[in-house]
Amino acid sequence: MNADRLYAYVGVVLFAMAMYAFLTHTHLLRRLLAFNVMGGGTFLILVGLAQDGRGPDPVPQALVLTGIVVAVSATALAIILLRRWFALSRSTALPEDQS
Amino acid sequence: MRRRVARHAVAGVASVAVGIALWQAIGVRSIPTVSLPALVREAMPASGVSHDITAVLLNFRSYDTLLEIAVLLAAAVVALALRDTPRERMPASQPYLILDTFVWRITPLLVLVAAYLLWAGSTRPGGAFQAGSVLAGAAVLLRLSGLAVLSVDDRLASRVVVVFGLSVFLLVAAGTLLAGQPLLAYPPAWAGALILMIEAALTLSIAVVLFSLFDNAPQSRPAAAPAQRGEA
Amino acid sequence: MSPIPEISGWWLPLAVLGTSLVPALLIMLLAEHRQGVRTVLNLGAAVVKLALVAYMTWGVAFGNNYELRFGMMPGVDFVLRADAMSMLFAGLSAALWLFTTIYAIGYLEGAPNRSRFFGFFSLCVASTMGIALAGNLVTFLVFYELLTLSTYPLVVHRGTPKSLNAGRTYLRYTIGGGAVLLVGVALFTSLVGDVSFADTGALVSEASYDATLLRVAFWLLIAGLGVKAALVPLHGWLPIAMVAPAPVSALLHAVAVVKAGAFGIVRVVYNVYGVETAQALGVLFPLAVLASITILWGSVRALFQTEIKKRLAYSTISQVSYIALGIALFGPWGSIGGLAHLLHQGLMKITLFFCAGNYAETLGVHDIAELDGAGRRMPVTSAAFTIGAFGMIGVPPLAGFVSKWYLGLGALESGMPWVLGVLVLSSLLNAAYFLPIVHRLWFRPQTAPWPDEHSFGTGETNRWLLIPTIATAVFTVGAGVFANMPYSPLRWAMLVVARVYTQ
Amino acid sequence: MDGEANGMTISLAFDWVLGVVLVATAAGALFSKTLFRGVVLFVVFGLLMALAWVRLQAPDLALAEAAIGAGLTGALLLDAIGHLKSRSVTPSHNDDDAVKGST
Amino acid sequence: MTAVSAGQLLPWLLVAPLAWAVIAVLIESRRGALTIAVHAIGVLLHVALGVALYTSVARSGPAAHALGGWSAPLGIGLRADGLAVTLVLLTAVVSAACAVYVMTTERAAHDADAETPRYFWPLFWLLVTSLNGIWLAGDLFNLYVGLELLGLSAVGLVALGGSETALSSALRYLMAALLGSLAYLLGVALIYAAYGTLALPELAELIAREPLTQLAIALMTIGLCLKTALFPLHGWLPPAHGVALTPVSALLSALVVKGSFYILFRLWFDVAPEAVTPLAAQGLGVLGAGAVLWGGWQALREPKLKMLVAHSTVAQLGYLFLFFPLAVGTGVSAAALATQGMLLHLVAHAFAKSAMFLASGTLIAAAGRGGVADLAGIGRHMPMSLFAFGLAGVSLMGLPPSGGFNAKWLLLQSALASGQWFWLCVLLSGGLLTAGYVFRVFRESFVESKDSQFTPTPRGYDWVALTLAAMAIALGLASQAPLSTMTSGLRVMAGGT
Amino acid sequence: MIGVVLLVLTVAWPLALATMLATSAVFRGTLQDASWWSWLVTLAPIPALIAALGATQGIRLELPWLLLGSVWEIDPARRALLAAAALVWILAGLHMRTRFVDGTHRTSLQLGWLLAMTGNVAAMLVQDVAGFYTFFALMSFSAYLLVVHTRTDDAFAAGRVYVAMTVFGEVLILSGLLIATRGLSSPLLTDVPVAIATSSHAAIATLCLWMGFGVKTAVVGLHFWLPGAYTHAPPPVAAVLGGAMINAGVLGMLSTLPLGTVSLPTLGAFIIVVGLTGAFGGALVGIMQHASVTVLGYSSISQMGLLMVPIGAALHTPSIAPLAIGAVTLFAVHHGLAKASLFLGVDTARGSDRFSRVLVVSLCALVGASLAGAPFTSGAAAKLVTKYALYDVASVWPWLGTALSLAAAGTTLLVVRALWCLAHETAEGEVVSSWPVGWLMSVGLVVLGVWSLGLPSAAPAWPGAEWLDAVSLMWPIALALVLVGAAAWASSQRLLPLWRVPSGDLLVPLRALWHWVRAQGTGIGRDPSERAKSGASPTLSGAVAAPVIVALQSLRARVRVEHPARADDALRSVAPIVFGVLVVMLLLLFRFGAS
Repeated sequence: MNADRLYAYVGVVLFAMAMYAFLTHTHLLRRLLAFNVMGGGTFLILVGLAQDGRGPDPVPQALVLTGIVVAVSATALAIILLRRWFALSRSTALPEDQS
Repeated sequence: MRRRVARHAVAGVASVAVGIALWQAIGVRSIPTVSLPALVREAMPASGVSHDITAVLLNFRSYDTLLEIAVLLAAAVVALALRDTPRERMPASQPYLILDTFVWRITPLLVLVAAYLLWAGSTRPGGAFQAGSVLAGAAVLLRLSGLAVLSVDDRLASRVVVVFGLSVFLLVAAGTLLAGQPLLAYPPAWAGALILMIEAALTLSIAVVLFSLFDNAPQSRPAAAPAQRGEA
Repeated sequence: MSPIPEISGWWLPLAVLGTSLVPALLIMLLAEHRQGVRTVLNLGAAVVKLALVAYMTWGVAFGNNYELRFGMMPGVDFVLRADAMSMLFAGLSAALWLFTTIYAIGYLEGAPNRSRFFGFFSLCVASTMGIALAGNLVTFLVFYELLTLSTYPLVVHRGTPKSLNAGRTYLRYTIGGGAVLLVGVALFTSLVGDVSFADTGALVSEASYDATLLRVAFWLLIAGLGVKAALVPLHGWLPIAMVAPAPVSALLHAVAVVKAGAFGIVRVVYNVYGVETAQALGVLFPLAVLASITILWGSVRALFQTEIKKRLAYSTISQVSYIALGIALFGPWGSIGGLAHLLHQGLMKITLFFCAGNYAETLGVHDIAELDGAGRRMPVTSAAFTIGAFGMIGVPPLAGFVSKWYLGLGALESGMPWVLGVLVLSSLLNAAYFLPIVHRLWFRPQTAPWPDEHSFGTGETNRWLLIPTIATAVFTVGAGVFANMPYSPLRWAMLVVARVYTQ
Repeated sequence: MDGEANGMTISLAFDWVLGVVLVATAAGALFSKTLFRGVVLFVVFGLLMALAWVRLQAPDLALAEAAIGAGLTGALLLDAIGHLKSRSVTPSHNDDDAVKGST
Repeated sequence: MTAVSAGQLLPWLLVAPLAWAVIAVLIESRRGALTIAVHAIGVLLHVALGVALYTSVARSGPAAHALGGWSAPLGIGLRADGLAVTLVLLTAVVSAACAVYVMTTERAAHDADAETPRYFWPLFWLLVTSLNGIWLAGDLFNLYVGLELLGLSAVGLVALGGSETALSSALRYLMAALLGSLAYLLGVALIYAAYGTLALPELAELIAREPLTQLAIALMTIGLCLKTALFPLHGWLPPAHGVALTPVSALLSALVVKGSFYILFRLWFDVAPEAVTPLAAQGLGVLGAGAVLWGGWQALREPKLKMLVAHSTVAQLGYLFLFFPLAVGTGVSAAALATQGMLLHLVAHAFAKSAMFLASGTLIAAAGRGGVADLAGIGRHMPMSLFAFGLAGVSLMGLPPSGGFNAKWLLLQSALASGQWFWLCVLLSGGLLTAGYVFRVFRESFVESKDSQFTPTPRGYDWVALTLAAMAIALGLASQAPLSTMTSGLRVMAGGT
Repeated sequence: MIGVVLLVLTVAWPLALATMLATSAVFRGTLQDASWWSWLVTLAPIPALIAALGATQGIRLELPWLLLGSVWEIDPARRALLAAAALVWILAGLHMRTRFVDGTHRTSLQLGWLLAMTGNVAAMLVQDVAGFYTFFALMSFSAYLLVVHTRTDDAFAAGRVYVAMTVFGEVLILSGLLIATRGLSSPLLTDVPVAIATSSHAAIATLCLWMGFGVKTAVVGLHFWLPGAYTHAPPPVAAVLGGAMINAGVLGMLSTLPLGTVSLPTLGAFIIVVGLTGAFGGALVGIMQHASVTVLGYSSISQMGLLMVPIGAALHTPSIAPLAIGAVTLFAVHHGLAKASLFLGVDTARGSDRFSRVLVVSLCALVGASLAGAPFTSGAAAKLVTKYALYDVASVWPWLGTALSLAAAGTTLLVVRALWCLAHETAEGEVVSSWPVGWLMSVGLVVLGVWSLGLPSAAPAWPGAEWLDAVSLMWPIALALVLVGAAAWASSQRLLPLWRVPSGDLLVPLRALWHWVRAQGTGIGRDPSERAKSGASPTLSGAVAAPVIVALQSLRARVRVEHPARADDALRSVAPIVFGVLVVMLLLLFRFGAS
């Protein structure tokens, strides 16, 4: 097993684990964490799997770079919304997840 | 409670299923016939830059980048829209001496690093995103330390900076189109310069936007007079 | 040969449709208080349409062809076409629309929401026209559903809980029926393709299709149409929809809704399947049984109603099935009877509803028991009612007799003599529920003051209400007395039937 | 040849360790008792990811991950935690289940 | 004047709205006439571009544009086939209508309390950009970025409402969108790993039935289904669409959810028809059926008007998914019919639903409250709005003549042609449920109550809604041409599966 | 040409008068009150009379556009009936004139009079089936106005029965005509017997037609309307009912029954039996009545029963048909005039003082004698002709002649009973003193004999000298007189039991039966809502629709709009679960869903 393949597998584990976290957590900030870890796992799979057996590939790396920026945008947006939501409702979870 | 258990159980099963499926699929995959790296290598000379990732980001797949900047802008706009009205804003955090000193010392360094990253982008690892985020990090530190009251708010100047990178990008894009070329098809001779120009503009905007996302995050004050609309 | 220049005339069906579609939209946009403009629009459109229909009828009689066709979606054309059968229905609608419009103008004097009312009123007639002129099943379906939609606001027009509930019931039935019809049309189209109505049926040879599926499609179509045609047990909406204003009831019962259903059945049997194919498929006999049950059931139920309009409603259920019955009787006579009744029933029933409206508007009378002595107070209305009632019973020389005569001939011709028994029984029942009303009108003295009397100067009631009532009553007589005149309903039905049977 | 193979083995071992640590850090970030610890571990995770990118011969990504993934996202999350907590009346650090602060 | 080729027009559909987004940010603090003028120009330009592109492609066939001058596997290709340009035109028209609605609000802002939300316009233009990007995209990863832009700007628009529910809805929406995007992105990663390219046309040639591919398609499918709010993943949609500002609701229901569905369609039928399985298609169909019934049922018992319309969106999206079982593993003719029906439904629903949302918003504005019961007696005061609502309802119910009817008809025909009677029942019950909730609104409005007070609303509202509704109706009479444009060159039409 | 004009006028003139009258009434005019107008109404049948008397050549008019294509014709065979009808209408009209001018409900009376008369005379000259049926119906329904003229409860009750029976008769006629003329679009009356003869449903068609017209001619079993109508209507109305309109029914039978074209032995025998039942039953019930008009009504039933005998015989044995038709025609004309005269006599008597009444009764006795068939009267001629016509069937039913003679005895008894009642009864209700000229003229007509009308030519086989066979005519009368004497004696000794049969005879139990049935069947046909209230068993449509309704209602119970859509909320809170499940499902579907 080479490093690329290995990191792809790590990505798989990260993705599955974070997905579990995403689905089970109700605290929105924790979900955001999970989202970011999932994203990380996905990026690892994208780059690792593409490079597995073929050597470095700038294209998936560029894609991941874009993906990172998108992810941070999404995270920031989510935090903004969450903070506004918290200000209004004193709650950090969605209404249906409360109680 | 039962729902909670179910939630965990189902999430576990689903995650494991996805994991196993991925694991197995990765195991049996075959090597593709198409090789983009080769194509990238072939096209590098015409790209205007010597670093392949920058070439992909700002030349071969520059359209992705354009949209990505738009994504960033979308987040920034929402931040601006949901930002507290001035009287809701809390005063900056209390200054801490150690942090102060640290920040004061490190900020110029970070600016330098950013400039280097931007410049390096065309030849080796680095580029607008990294540079922008370093700058943004510096601004965040300044903001946290309360040393400089930086703020990206509703003022026209702020907004101009926010859209500056995208504007330049767009102007170039429109220019290529008006020249009868495909979108963002830089003339080979100008490619390097144009990319650098775009990157520079983007660096500024990315930095400001990332900072604004931090800066404009609403305070958690109970909604006294929130900037709501529609239901006001 | 033809006295009318041979024009392709695609614009003519469109113009006929447009003469009510365009006014409908204009009226809806009109401010509530612009009564004069509205009246002019209404009547102008009605008259123009009548003229156009007359012109078209003339042309069709001489074999001219007016067709508008364009692709509506892949595999399906939108076809407006004037054939003899369409003119049967179009003529009826155009003529009765004029009268109903006049009537409605008088009826709604001073009432709120008139722009809405007349807008949908016109839309309703536009749909009826569309149904008449539809050249294939899908186009028919288009206007059939449009009719449902345009009548709903009319049914709930008063906005009272009762009328709103009636509207809901109405919708349940009609939308459900529409859905079934849609399936039927879809199934048929998927079997045979999008075929245009043809005089002797669009099915070229039924042998090449799965007979069972054809039968299934047939019954789906009939079930869908049966809702509007108020075939038992799909008739429940009709008596409840009685809460609508009188002109609406008139429209519902005589021109638009039930007729659309009946006309649809006609189209399905004659122009889609072809009467001979339908006979070969063995679907006509059950249809006749169904129609017969409806005829009797409606009559029996009518017998027990105490409200005028309710009794009329059940009477409609019964009478409209005469049309289906005539269609189901294989052979030209039954067809003539059924088709003629399509027109005759319209004339008679609209007269009766006009009268019911007159009583309600002038005297505030809604119950049969309150009609004692109304003949003296409102002789013309009562005379019209009497004519309508006798027509319904089938007393000669009124229109109803003519249709019954041919239906009877058809029953014997098609080898279903028991249908004659149905006709006889139904006539007896008709007499049993209509004659007591007539008796009350003319022979009972007025015992109590009228519930809610309005004075209209010299006449017995508002002139806008009276004139159409008289007109339709006169037509009811005329259609019977001059049944054999050229262009009479009977003659036109004969013309149609002559084209329907291959022999 | 041998050295290269040896190097590969060593580096692969490093990769294995990094992989395991990555997973462990991520697990800590995702399932830690307190949110604050989770975020801190997330920042660590980001830095480890940067390492992983280096190992995947993607220095650009390593830079970006460090600056954006770990740095900025971390700052955003930490700031958010501060605000979300600061206004809760119950000053509990264990906010995992206290999703809604009492008024 | 020479005709501009479609290929040259393509990028302008991205550049122009993006440019207006930038301009919108810059002029955000200005209110009134200037904003209206600037955005009116933008809208007009956009519509003109859409029309030009549509006519050009409809006349002379698909066009493509290699961005940056780099052809497909290396660069990103834009491609405009009939379907894409139709959707571009649809976007232009519907977004223009919503924009006019907002402008009307802005004009009326002087004498009423109504106010355009801050930063509506930038997000609006970003949304339009992302939609155009998705319709025209020829690259899997580019679609991901487009999806994210679409999702974030849509979430932002929802959040603009500012209320507590608006924010919770936006958050929920965002969470769903993010999860969906990640699933999609993971699929993209797998595809790239398997085939080394992201360009759709190339992938279409390469893709084979392999576990990795199937897994990728499955992941993308689930992600896109989540984003399209397929039952039972639709939970986020009704609150988001129901609580957003009226024109935003219209945009979201009419266009945004279609974006992810469009990708799903391309994926299944243009890119990877070999990798999908009839069983999976049946599964999606079952979920679609569930959506039709569940959404209709929810709408039937929903007390709030806009929420009712939002639930209706859930149901109507279900129809789109009925397409899958009709088109996968069935005969050519059934698949072709189903495709036509689905695409027509997509367009018709966009018109009808946007009209219905706009009309609902107007009604609510007049009534002052958002409950269906608060409409009692509104019939006399707001006939135009109700008429628009009704026309839109006609199409949603699938009553003729309307695009909705034609769509349903084609789907019915397909169900019959493929012998799948079950879907027929679903189509019918869906129509009946729709009738149920549409007429619920009418029932209230026809109540003659004297005591209710209604504030007048600008006439422009009604004209916008009416125009859109009329288009949904007109589509019923003239669906031939748009359909032939939309389906030209689609693989599924030629029995590609 | 004049003939055609006359023919048109026969129908159009009274119709025009009726139209004018209606118009005047609507516009609150006073036309109906004018004296000159009452003359117009009275003399409206003049064109008919002139046409009937003058049409020796026959007049024919074709109106293809009218109804289903109409033919109007006065042929020699019908002249007598038409003339008699017109005469009866005129004579009765002379009695009605005072009522026209100042009676109650003038307008409706005049309208009914004109319309019924139009229908009556027109039915006698219309040759096409639809036209005949039309005018027959016009006559029948318009007569309702006359029957209920007094507006008393009894009159209304009688009117109800009259209308019910009339409708019944009409549909029977329609059915009969349809069955008979199947395949003919606009048949003529003359086609009917021919068509029946070739039809496979000859017996049914004949039966329908016979019963249908039998309602009008009060065939026993279908006669329920008659006693009441005759009793409660003004006597002149009874005169036209029993003297003119009844003959339209007879004409209907003669024109449509397949007399001479086909042999229907069973039906013929049945008709004879029914006829004789009517003849004797009518007499039996009639003599137990207490009002002269009622007795006369039963006399009509009895006489019409007799009239059925030749018709039945002709159906049985087609060869006698020509004779039988002639006999029936003669019989009908005779009976019509005589009966009308008697009713007019009643009318005259009611308005007379005690002294004049004796005179009236005496003159009526003359007419009565004719009715009873006393020698040298038209009645005698009619009876003899009938007997002669039946000569050929004597071998089949040897007792028939005796039966007819006995029936004549019954007739005599009825006449005596009627006169006795007339002499003794005091006028009830509305007494209108009429100018008795009409009655006097009718008496004259009857006494002078009927062949002044030119009847001999109508009766093809005039029975030479036999009619002078006084014995056969006299013995029934003598027998009857003996019986009367015995009865008078018994009555004076109070030996006679006082049987009373109500004037509706069988109608009374029938009515009771109907009330019972209605009481049982009240659950049928009610509204669902009412049904729910009363808790009655569901109806047919209810049973069919019940499952659907139940489903809909339970559905509606669930759609409580007041509650928010909680189900969706619940679904939202388990969204992660749902997502997880779907992920697994979709993976499996893709993995194993091979096509």
